[in-house]
Amino acid sequence: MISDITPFGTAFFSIILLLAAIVIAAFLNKYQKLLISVSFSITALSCLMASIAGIWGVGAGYVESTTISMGIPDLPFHLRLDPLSGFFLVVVGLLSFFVSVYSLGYVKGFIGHRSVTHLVIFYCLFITGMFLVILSDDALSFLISWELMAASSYFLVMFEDERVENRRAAFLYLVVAHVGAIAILLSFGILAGLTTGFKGFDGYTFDAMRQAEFPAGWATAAFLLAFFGFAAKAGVIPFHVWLPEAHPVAPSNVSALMSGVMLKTAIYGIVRVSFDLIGISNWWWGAIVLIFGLISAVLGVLYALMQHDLKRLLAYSSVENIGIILIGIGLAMIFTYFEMPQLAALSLLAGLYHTLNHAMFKGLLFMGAGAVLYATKERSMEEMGGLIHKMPWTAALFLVGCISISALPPFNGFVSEWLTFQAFLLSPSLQTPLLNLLIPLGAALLALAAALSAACFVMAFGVTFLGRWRGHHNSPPPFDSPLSKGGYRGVKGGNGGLEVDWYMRIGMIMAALACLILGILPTMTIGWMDALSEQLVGDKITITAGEFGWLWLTPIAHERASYSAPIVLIVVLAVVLLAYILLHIRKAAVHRAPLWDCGFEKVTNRMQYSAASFSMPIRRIFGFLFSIREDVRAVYPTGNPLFPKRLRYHLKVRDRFWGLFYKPVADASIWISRKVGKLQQGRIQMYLIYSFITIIVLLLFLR
Amino acid sequence: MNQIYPVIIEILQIAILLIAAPVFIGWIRMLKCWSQGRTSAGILQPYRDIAKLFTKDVVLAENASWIFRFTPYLVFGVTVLVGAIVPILSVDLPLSATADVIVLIGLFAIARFFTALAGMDIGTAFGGMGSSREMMIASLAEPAMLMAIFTVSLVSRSTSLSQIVHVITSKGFILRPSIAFAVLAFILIAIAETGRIPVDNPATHLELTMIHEAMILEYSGRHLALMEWAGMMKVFLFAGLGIAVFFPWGIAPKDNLIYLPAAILFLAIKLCLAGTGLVLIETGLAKMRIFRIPEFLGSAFLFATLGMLSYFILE
Amino acid sequence: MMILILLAVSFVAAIILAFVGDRRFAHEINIIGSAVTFFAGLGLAVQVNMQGPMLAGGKFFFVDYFNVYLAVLTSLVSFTTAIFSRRYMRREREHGRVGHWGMRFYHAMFQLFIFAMLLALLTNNVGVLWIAMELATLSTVLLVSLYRTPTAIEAAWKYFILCGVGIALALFGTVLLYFAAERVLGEGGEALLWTNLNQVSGQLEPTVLRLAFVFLLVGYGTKVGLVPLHNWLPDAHSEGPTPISAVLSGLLLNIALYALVRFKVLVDGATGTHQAGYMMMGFGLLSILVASFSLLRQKDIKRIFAYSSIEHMGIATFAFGLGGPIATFGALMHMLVHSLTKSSIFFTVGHASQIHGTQEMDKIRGLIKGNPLVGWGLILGVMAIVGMPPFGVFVSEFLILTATIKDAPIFTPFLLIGLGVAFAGILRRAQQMVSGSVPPSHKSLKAANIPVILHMVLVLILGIYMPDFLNQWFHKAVELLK
Amino acid sequence: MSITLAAQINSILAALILLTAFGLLVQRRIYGLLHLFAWQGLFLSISTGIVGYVAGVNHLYISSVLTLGLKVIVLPYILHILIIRMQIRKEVDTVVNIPTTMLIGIALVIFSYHLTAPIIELSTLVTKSTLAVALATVMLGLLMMITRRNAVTQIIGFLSMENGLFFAATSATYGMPLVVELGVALDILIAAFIFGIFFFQIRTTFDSLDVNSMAKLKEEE
Repeated sequence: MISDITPFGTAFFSIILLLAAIVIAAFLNKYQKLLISVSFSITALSCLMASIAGIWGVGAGYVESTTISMGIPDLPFHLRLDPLSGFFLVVVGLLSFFVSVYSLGYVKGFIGHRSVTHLVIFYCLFITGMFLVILSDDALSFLISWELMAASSYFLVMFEDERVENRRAAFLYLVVAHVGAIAILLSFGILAGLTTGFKGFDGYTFDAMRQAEFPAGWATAAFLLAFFGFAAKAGVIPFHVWLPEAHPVAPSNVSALMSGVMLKTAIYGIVRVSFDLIGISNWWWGAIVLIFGLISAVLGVLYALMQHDLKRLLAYSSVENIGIILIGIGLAMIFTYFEMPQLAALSLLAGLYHTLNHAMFKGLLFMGAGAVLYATKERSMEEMGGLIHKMPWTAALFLVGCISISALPPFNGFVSEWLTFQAFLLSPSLQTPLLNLLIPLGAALLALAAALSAACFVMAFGVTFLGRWRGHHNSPPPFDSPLSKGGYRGVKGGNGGLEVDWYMRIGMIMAALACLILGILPTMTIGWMDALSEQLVGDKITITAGEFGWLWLTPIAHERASYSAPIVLIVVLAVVLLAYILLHIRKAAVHRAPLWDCGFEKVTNRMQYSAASFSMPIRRIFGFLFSIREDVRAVYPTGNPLFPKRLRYHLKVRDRFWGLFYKPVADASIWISRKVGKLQQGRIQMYLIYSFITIIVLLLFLR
Repeated sequence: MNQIYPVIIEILQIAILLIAAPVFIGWIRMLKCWSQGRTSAGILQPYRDIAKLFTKDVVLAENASWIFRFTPYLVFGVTVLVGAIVPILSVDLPLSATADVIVLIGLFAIARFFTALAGMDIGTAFGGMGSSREMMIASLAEPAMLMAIFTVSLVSRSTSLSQIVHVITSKGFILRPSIAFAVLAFILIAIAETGRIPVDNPATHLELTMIHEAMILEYSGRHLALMEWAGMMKVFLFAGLGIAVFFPWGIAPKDNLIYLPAAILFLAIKLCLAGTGLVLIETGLAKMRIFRIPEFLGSAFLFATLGMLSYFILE
Repeated sequence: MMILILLAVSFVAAIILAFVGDRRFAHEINIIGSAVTFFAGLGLAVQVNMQGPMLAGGKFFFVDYFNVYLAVLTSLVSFTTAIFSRRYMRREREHGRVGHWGMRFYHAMFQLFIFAMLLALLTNNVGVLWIAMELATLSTVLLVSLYRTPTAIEAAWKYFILCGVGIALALFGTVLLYFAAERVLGEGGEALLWTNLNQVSGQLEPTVLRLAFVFLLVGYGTKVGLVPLHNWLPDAHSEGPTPISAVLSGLLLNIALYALVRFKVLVDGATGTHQAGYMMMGFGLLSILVASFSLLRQKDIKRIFAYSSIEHMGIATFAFGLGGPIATFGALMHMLVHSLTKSSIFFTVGHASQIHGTQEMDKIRGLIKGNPLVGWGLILGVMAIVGMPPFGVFVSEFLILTATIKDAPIFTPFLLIGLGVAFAGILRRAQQMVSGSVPPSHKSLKAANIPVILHMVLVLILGIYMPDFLNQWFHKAVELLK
Repeated sequence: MSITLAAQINSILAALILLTAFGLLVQRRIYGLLHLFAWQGLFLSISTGIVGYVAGVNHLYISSVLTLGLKVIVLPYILHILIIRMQIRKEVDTVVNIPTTMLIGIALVIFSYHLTAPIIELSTLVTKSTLAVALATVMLGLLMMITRRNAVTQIIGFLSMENGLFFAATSATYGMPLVVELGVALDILIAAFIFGIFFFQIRTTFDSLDVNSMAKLKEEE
């Protein structure tokens, strides 16, 4: 009985379960509390199953495919679970699992304000869409699930629809997503057409595309269309504008999913299409991916640094991390083209590993931001501070996220970036001098991005959780604030006073643990992942990676480079412990005293460094990249022109790309439509003249 | 014998690190005093400072959180770990496989990360200022550092330190333009990372010029002691790193104790020279404005890149 | 037999309603009539499914795989529209926008219109097709001006004149066709039968047919709403009562396109060139672009969707012109899903404008909160019409687009621009209307929910699970239209 | 009566029809338009009858009678009544720039001859040469609808187009099948009633039959 349970079956069943959750949700509309607990538990369960299926499938390096008779009879939905899709199933499933647990607590906050039924329904649909995207094995079902994902997340962003920024963001998001989807559709169209020349429908299946050989020109067109289509979804600069709008305004559990995993489906698409369906037939494909990756990485983190809205900051940092992932994949493409399978495997795994990592820590960070929002109703960091006293758990977990995302050992972010660096360092073995000279500069840019993101998250954590409350009203918001009506122990302010409930904490704790484990056991993870590189680039790095055993990660060769996260962790902890004990043998008293601050007096909370001031030096240095408007207005008391009562500092940092790309398009289309409107100018004679001229012209055209 | 030998080396090296770091700083300060015609407090003054701090009570700011208290220990621990990895005396350290150069940068980064957080924890304007500037400098230094490493790894086909040392020593002394450039870059970066003049002035508490000091302004007692000590070790380690990567001759090869005394001697000499060089720079230059630092590190990046290019073009 | 029922019922219903159309139970009669028609249509479908294409009434009627599904579609949509119009027109009447005569006239003409369309579909005679089309126009002209407002009359007048002229030109084309046909098939009725024409299409005189096709294209194209012959369409849709708008863009346009495609096949058969196809592609592309750009700046809720109808007819025309199995398949499916979706959109739109007492989109807000069915119906319908899965429109557009990029890559950019602009334009407006909080002007009403739900469910099913018999029909229709 | 004679008569009638078409194009007075239209119908029905006689196609008699009934008696009568009912000014507002219109008209005639020439080659009928005239009449009717600003005159233009069509049918193919002829006639009758109703509606709402008063529905700038 057990024997005939396959990974595929498990994954499929998890999807069924999700659909069931939707139906149940529809019926439980009346009892909101029950609705939340039931449907989110089901969702969590199914996501867990999906990720198990994925782990199992990848581990077994196993492929199963089937067709279910939906869609057009001649083109039923093909589903397929291979290592690649299995891996992404893990990425999506795992985080969705954490987030669903988290939602059990988070969504309760909406009760009493609005019905959460359609939030729940679209949440489930959203996850279903992502699973289907990963599993689907023909163009039609892929696009259907792709757009299903987009549409449901659109409604999720729209959830609090009375706020205008939600509507604007949702609209922008859907338009960009749809345009991207059309590009993908076209690329599939090319592939299908070249496969069968549209004699029938079977050209649309991925299998047919895998077998087919494509002429270089068409292949390039298909690749570019697909890449830009997916890039629009992944938020690669300059297609990123929707991302910092949509992610912040969505409910935090949703933004966690959107940032954490929805972007990854785009990565999946790029890998699937370029490596699996088309096959790399030009080295500069890789170069394009690499360049876009680098641009996104650096600009993304720079923009992130300029934000003061916590969730916006996280959104921009997603742009950065997508960039880092693309760097790995781009390198992999280049290596593949030059037939260096081992290096290709290394860089591909680096990219995919970062995909997994980013899902974990970005999910964690968004959940943390959600918790803060939940407790304080405040999105602007400038108003926060000192929350580490009020919500110790959240603070600690958020810190874990920050460390991981800033690529600091021994957490997971570091491993993947280290592997990427190794890939860069190995590029000199390429035989093209030009690339040899240029790729290292890419490495430098990556280093820059990494360091900047460390700065960025020092700012994020420091300003949000450390120091003292910066808000204009002198303490964190009173506790009976609307969102947290379920109510916890009615402590006002005090220690742990604002801490969120256990569901949310557990969700975050699990994510944090995932970050740690992925960080200290990279060798095992890579051993597990090698089925991927086997499938895509036909080589694996496990043998060399595990050469020294599980303790040391040694890509390529141990004299090349090695890294042992466990030892780092253990030694540091040991030393810390030792020092601590030694210093506490002799009891030295610890006095609490007011700030010394170089002997300055009357230090108020508003004097602390804020996000704006923290990022000032970097803003100065990289200012040319932004459109910055800052003005200082001094407010003078009447009759005293010399000593200003207070200074108003106003700073506005804007994304250049909006003005560069998007506004022109909008203006142009309005202009055209105004011109076209002249056609319809009311007088019937005119219309008759149109018909008259039309027929004359056609008759002439005939001759 | 061969089993315990590396362990001995390891312990010896950590011991040397802990002991010699203050002496090295003392030496630098002494030279400085002489060069400025002051009478110095003696080479052992750093010991006295640390000892004194250890005996003092701790005064914590009101809303300092656990991060503020945890940071000194972490920084200390990380620095010691780095010390256990950089081959100062001999190449066969059991821990050397734990991390290559990039990981070392990562380790320094995590120390910096927490220091910066500690600076923001107590919620003063200075703390934030220090953290902000520190992170800015770090993020500019990192790319240059990576390019330097890249150049070296081009020569040695590796980023693991003992391997680099091994390769370079075994190849014997060759004049390489790429390495020369890399050295230049490394020196500039080291100055920036360790917060010496002209980037930062460790000796000042002038509000608006301090960077590193601003972050640890509120520390006292054993916390401050640990921070100071770690700082000294950092300087020492950067010197050691530079030596190991660029002038490794004299570092003991695998499996024989005979070389050890010689290695220690060589190390002492090299460190003295390094200290002298540093003092010359510090007395020669004045501290630069904060927004000149990008140019400073930019030139470091330029040197490193030139090194890389010259490897491909000239070698 | 079925065919006779199909036609007779609506005709009889028209006559009855002409007398009792203003009674309370008139709505029910209307519904029952169209219900019977619908079931007759189903019966016909079953029959065709079993026995394949057939002639009836002495070669006067014929059913093949191309027109059978259109016939079923027509009867279905008219049925649902009748259900919708029950609640809708009741309310209109309560608000005194329509009087006794109005109601009688409305009901009679509604049924007559259905009769005309079914006749146009099922007849085997080109001339009768023409007559039926004219009849369809005439029966709806006065419905457009039902409210007697100046704008309504203006719209009706334009509709009347433009379509009249168009149809006249179509007649000239028909004459030419007959002229060519009789030289092959001899004098008399035989020469105007589709079934005969299709057999001998190879021998028809190409020069004449080319000339004929120009007139037919301009003539029937006017009713399809191809740019630049489209100008009557937005006016008629926006000024007439909503049920009429629903059937106009849901059905009438389809029928006209149906005629056009039949002629295209004939002409291609005769000339052996792809000229007719190119003409249709040109018109289709022009319609897509102009329509999508015009709907950007619309303020009237019904006008914007009228323009979207033009756009979608353009897509279908383009696809038919493109030809090839996939594109044609897509086009056939597009006709089906578009009329289902669009009519359901018009249902919701009608209620929306009743709720807020205006057709200005800026004044319509918070539909989802105010009246969930209307709100969700509208936004989901819009999602469907702009081509979001899992609805059927996506599938058809998917097929058409993929076929285009391979067979006519030059046109793809224009197609995309059109689709993209239309997407943004419609969605922006729809979103404003459904979201937000309910304005004070909001009046609650009982919406006719069956038609909306039914249509959306059908579109959804077509999107994710197309029944096999339909698939077979389409494939055979594709064979016919080769 | 011999074929040739019939052909000659027919072509004379064709010429007359063309003439009336031009007349309609330039005539200002509404009654004049009405009479011209009636004449056109008369010529049409006569020619239909003759063709029917010559070709021995009996149902052409029916259609000729129909034409006579509709185009010569009923429609003009209805229009007449309407004009009196809503006391439209005798002098209809001027056609836009008569000379140009006429030039265009002539161009149209040439064009339609040019178009129909190759078709006429194919035809074997005696009446083939008149196809060009038929097409020209249709075009001229359309042109008239474009150039006139009064609802009634537009309708007359429309109907003269229909005349052209009938003429085409008879001349090119000895008439369409009977069922079609009847259906077309029926449609025209319905159309007549409809525009009758329209006139009243327009009249009552815009209190003039000037179609230019109906230009509200347009894209605002």
